[in-house]
Amino acid sequence: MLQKAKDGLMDIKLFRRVMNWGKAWSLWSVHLETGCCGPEDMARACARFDTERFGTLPFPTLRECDLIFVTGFVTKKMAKRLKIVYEQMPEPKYVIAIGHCAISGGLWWDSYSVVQGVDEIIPVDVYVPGCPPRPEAWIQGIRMLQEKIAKEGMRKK
Amino acid sequence: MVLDIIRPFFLGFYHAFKRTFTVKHPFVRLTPTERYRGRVVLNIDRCISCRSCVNICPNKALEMVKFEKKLVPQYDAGRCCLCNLCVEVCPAIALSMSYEVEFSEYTRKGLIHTPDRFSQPPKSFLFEKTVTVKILDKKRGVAHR
Amino acid sequence: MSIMKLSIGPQHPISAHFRFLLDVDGDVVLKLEPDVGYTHRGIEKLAEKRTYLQNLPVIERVNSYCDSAGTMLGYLEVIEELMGLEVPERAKYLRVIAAELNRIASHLYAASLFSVATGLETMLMWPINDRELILDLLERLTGQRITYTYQTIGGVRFDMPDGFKEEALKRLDYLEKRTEDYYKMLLWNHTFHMRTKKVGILRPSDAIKLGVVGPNLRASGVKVDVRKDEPYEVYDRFDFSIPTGKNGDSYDRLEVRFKEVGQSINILRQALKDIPKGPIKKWVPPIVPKGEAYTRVEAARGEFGYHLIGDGSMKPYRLKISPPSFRNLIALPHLCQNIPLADVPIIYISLDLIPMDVDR
Amino acid sequence: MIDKSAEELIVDSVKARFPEEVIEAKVQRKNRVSISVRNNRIYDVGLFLRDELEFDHIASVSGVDYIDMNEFEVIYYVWSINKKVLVGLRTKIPRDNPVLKSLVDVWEGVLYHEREVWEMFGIKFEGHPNLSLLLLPEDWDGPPPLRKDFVLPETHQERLEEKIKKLSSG
Repeated sequence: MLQKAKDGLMDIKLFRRVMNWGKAWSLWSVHLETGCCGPEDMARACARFDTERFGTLPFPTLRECDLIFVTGFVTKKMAKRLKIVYEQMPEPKYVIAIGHCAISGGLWWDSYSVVQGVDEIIPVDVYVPGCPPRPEAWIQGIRMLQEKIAKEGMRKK
Repeated sequence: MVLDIIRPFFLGFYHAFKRTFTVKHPFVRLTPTERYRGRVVLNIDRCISCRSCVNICPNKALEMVKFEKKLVPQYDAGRCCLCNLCVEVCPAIALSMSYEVEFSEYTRKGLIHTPDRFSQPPKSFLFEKTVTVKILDKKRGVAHR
Repeated sequence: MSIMKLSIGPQHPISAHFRFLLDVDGDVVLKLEPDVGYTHRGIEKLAEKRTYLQNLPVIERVNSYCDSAGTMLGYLEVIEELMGLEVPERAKYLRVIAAELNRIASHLYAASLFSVATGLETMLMWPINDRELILDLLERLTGQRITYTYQTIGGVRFDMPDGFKEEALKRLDYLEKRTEDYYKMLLWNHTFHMRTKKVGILRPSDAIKLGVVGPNLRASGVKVDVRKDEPYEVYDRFDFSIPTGKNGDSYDRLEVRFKEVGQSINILRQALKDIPKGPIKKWVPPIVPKGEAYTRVEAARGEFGYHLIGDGSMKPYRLKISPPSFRNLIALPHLCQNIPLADVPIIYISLDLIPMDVDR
Repeated sequence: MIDKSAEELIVDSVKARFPEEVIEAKVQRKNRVSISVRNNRIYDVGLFLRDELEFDHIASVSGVDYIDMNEFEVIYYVWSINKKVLVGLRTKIPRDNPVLKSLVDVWEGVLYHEREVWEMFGIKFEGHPNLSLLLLPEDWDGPPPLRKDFVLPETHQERLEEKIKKLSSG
């Protein structure tokens, strides 16, 4: 019954648009640094590039977050933890892969310990290349994710 | 002791009246410096298919593919660490670093730059305003102009 | 009395990549066991498979957390010692300039992490902002913000750009004045004193016994600095002092870092003043002769040791990296015995451990 | 008599104290001394270095795999804060049975260094309190990775072919 009512509401295009707008502008990110793009994570969150303008607030409690920045390479040891963190996050959840190590393994392409691309573990929404990507590129990644969210479910009918 | 507790509050309050340091990025951007290392750009006409860039790349980001009856490198932006080694080693000066740092994609496949895309010049941002750090004063703070 | 096992990490507010296994009795930590390896890439193995030149970006990322230039310097030193190579004068100065700028950036980053662990949000923003000014300079010099690949075997890659010197001096002046604000805001702050003084006291005898290096060792009052003991590059030409702490507590460890920023500014002024003209790079053969060498350099977090065995080919036979954070790691379980649980983050952050560096 | 440098004095005193055990002791360059000893007496030489020659600050423990000679080499690099000399205390052990007495009692700082050498080379340190995996994943079941006969996976080649296949198909 409740589900039916919810689906009915979601059929209204305006309602969906408002939902998407809400999702897109409150992307709180988990504080989980997997690799070495960490300093740039700090730089983009602080005053100069201030990604809080786009609603991306780094937040320590993962149960209240929607977004993971996979910053850099993911080792096999970290991969399990990353998966646990991803599963614990509530829906909707998004992943941005930062840096060439997260995208493809990059410099560690023959390493015995690094996962070759984070998309083998969790689905990735936006790929941001660079080593580490400049804060400008982070901002572009966030903007692209927002555009993607805004289109979500809009072409259904 | 009391002074030590109160002073930070005053200092923080005082800083509220300084200039903002934030670059309002999508509308205003930092001026790229002369050695700004963005994605690598290929000049197909200059390339002599010598493979030296492929051999030196520590990431295997480049590989030779056939394009218009010529072997030229194909660029995987998802692998490149922008280390500049290929640009340095190129004997024909066919490769160069551009100022384009924003080349994110929704798919992994989109990051593979085939030779025709690899050789495109970087997107220009001439119509955006560029700024640098101009004001550097302890009293007025740091600001971009 | 019941002992509870507590596991913190790797997703936790202080810093990721680390996991602590704590034995807790009520609020008192009895024992701490660090669980590292979340960022292990196997750099030492990969280095054996790549040529010396291809290794440059790899080695740099041992500690790409704000200290690439200092890390790279040791690798180049060890190769050049094995080759018997003398680098051009100007290149030496440029290397020192990059390394010292990087040291400032790294210490400012450490300060901002420290203040976020103590709950002072303002001091999170200020050092990061001022670090941006230094990163701007480094970007002008090298083209990248974090990972430079600037120094290369036999010299450096780029010469100093026009107007760099004036801009650098201007920014260093600003930074020096700005340090006053840091003292007022953080180091003379009574609340901060209560949180950090007499927390995690590392006695000098223990520090030496455990093999702690860098600012952590100097904060305990031991005057050890590779730049003075075994001057590499051109450090013997500069006039600077080694700041030391008195008590060896968390507060001293931060204060020593701030004083080192002052010394780095000092070195940079001298280096920018008497940088000679000349070539910046020397042609070198790609083959390193047979032999063995061990060099030490002082990076921002402490002493880097590089042990290289060459077998006369283009690839190293064995490259052992002994990074500072790996050597400082042992101080963490040593200090976290019978202390309140709330002091664990302070002690962890005051040691300025970087997991990249521990794991390689 | 000519004045001897600090490095030469160290070499002489070690040679005088352990004439049998020390295979070779030499000055490599300024501030560097290399002492190679027989593997069964490394503990005693270590104690002597610490107590009488003031080598107190452990720098690094390095392992080398000489697969051609079928032996491992373990090198303890120790710095002396007072004398400003780095000594490389080295010993060779057979590759088939890599066991060495741990020097944790001598220099407490080698605790993690030895653990790392153990997991990277499979050299067992007798008397070490906790030989467990430090850096490798906890479910690691391959051979010790830094041995020369450990071959790195050539993952790139397969992925490259996959990539080309994907590109050509659409």
